[in-house]
Amino acid sequence: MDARWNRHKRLAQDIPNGSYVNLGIGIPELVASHVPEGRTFIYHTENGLLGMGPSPAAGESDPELINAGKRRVTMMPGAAFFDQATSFAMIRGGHLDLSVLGALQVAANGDLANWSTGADDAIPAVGGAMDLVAGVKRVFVMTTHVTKEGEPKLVQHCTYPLTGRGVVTRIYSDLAVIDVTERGFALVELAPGIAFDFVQERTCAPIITNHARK
Amino acid sequence: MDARWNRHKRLAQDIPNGSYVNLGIGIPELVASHVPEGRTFIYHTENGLLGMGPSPAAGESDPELINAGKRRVTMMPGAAFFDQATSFAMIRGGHLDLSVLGALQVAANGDLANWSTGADDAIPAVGGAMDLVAGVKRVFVMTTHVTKEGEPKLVQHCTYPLTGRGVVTRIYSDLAVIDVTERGFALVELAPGIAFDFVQERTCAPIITNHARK
Amino acid sequence: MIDKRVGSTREAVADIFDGATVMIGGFGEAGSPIELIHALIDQGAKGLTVVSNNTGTGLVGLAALLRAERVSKVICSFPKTAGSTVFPDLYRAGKIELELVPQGTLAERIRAGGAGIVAFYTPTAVGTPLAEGKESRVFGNREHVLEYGIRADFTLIKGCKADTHGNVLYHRTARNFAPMMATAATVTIVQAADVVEAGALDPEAIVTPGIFVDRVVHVASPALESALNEAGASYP
Amino acid sequence: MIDKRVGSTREAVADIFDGATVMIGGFGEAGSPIELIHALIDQGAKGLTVVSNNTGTGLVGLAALLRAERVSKVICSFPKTAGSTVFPDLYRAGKIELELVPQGTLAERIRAGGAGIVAFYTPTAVGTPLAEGKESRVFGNREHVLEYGIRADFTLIKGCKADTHGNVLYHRTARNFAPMMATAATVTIVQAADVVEAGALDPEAIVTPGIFVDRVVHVASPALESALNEAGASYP
Repeated sequence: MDARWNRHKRLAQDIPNGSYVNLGIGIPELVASHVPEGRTFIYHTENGLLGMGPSPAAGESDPELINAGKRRVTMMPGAAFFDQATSFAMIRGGHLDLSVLGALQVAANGDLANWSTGADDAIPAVGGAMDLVAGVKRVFVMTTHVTKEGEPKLVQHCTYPLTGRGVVTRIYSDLAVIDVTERGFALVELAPGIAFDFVQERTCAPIITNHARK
Repeated sequence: MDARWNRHKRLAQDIPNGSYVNLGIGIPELVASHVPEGRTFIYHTENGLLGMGPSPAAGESDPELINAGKRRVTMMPGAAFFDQATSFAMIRGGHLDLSVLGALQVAANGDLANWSTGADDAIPAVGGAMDLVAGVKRVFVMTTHVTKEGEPKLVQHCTYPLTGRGVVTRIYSDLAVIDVTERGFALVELAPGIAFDFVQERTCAPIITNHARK
Repeated sequence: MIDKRVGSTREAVADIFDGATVMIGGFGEAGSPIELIHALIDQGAKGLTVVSNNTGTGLVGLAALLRAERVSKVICSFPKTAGSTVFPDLYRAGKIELELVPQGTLAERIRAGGAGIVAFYTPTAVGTPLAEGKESRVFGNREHVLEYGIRADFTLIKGCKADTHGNVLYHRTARNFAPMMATAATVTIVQAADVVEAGALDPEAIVTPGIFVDRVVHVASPALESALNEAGASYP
Repeated sequence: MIDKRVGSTREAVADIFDGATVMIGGFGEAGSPIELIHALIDQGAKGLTVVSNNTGTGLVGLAALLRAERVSKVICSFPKTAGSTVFPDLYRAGKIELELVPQGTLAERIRAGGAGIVAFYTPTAVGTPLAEGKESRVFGNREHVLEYGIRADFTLIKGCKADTHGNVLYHRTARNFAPMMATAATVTIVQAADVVEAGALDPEAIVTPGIFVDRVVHVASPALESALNEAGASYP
């Protein structure tokens, strides 16, 4: 696999200049480090800030300037603070252009499971994930193609509890970029050095390769 | 009739210190000139200001600092501006202590008609009246007891289109103060020099006189 | 680099199409975006549905748009302000449709439209003619009426200050419907007397965050309805 | 003369009763009114239903209230922040009830409760376990779920600045749920690091107007969960 290709960089290329973007906690946050030259994205964090900036310099952090992952952040020129009702009005009302989320499972029909394994002893916790998938114009999933145990995450039907039905637009895995279409998963691009069959073998649903994209 | 008694002054006496009050356009606004010594009322105007003050001094008016009647006003220390959704959240959510409104008709069951005569050529216009009666904790009506033509305004059933059902708490007319109770109209107080029969004759529903009030 | 400024009110309203739904801020003259409305008159779009609390006074601004017969329907709470003759004449002549909505329900329907809330139950207007024909339901012994969110194709509003990202501040009671309307249209257009660079406004004090705004146009000395009417103005 | 100040956190929470529903502001530690929560622990009310986005970390603040077994139910979107052990332990032991609500639905339900909107339809959570058992309805080919407004007996929130009329400003992302919670309780109690006379705050910049606030208590140097936890603190 070509070390120069990474899915964060690849995803960032698909975000138009001036987009309002919500990056999920964890891996999706790394997209912010790969903004293409000449583009500006405005980051929304659902706990009440538009115009979120990177982590603060040492000694300059504010415990009440945090992101949805409760990590300390900064703000950019043009930032605005607002309450939770307004923040989720942005989300639910379709004002955000893009949400990038992690996944436990994505189904061929766009169903997403990313909040609970449904295990008996799990503490259920959902945060803003269900609001994001219900409201944001496009939902990108950023995930490893399989779990640590080698189980495929791209499946025919999700077995974990859903976050939303038919909500995922596109998946950026370590192996490929895959669209969710009316005909199911459709290959957009393979990571350099990755063969299609290698991806298909690690995916529990057919991936079509002849999908015409706009 | 005793010139020293007036219904605005009488009504103002029934408002506890610190109350949040919305005064309807026109006659009800005069209540603000009769605040009893030692009390402070905070006036809400539904177009987006809490802490409304009196009319501005000459030359100091701001065409964008107006009340619901679109007249120029001032603001008091501690005032706050807000949008219409917030303003009506205050109203509908039961945060205002008192609304004082004018009336075309008030029925013995508390129904209020004050926005339309229902005439064929009338331009229907309702503003915030229906929201106020639906949401504010107490609704006082300030009105002449009869119309200019001598028609009673306190009636058994409203014939004009309703503003709200069973919403009026108390009526302050030029002749009497009358409560709306489960048993219908109930006399609280006669204006000085006014006989009960004089009031009853000008009222199209019985007024009880033995209602125990808290 | 994000810059939502456009060069003129003309450019700002150029794509408003025949039959569009247009929300227009303002309560009386406070917050009425007169220059944007006049640009819309010049632009010529017709068959519009206008969502606005009032219907304008005299022969300028919103009243002038109605008088030019560009508006087929208004959704409004109070269409008969003192000094309003254009709307009453059109209404009595059967030339314009009116959907009368209580002011708080109007505000909440616009907010809902912008917030992705498709419908809500409110106690306002129950038992009145404005609830007739509407679905109602009893919650906790009290009747409520089902009201629907409203969305528009365009919103025209007036701020006192805006930045290049579209963050907006308003002047006193000119705020009124603008913050909700900004959220509820496909394209939100703001005229502002002062337009500054991103970063010049206090992030804690911003009323309308830029995500809700598409175009900002600088109108340095906005006219007021009352001043125009006193001068006997009419538009065009 | 209006003055909503009370002399101490103890006095501020004195009338919170057993079985009360209490909304508590904060997203993580940002906006958590730790001193009011600690005063509530001292006060002793039990059988509380707490509405809050999280469940606290370490052994202070909200986590300490839970650990003292004063809370029988939490209504919450995310009860398992890193560093949160008290809630998970109580939950697994069956000692506390959880009503899990998506964060945006939680915010909107609180707002609705405060705004007199009894219920609303939202697309959030449709098709998920959190919509199970809820009424749903299709509007425009899309399924929506009916959600109800929430009200509380008391709200505890943290402002950075408040005035004697109860107007409140917040610090950055400490704002989060506080403005809605302030509207949705019978009694709203604010702790603020700075308390000023009415008139000292800019009327254009006020976030929570005083009508929503009943008591203001001055807490000059509010503690932060992270600092207390780093110091190994526990309460009481």
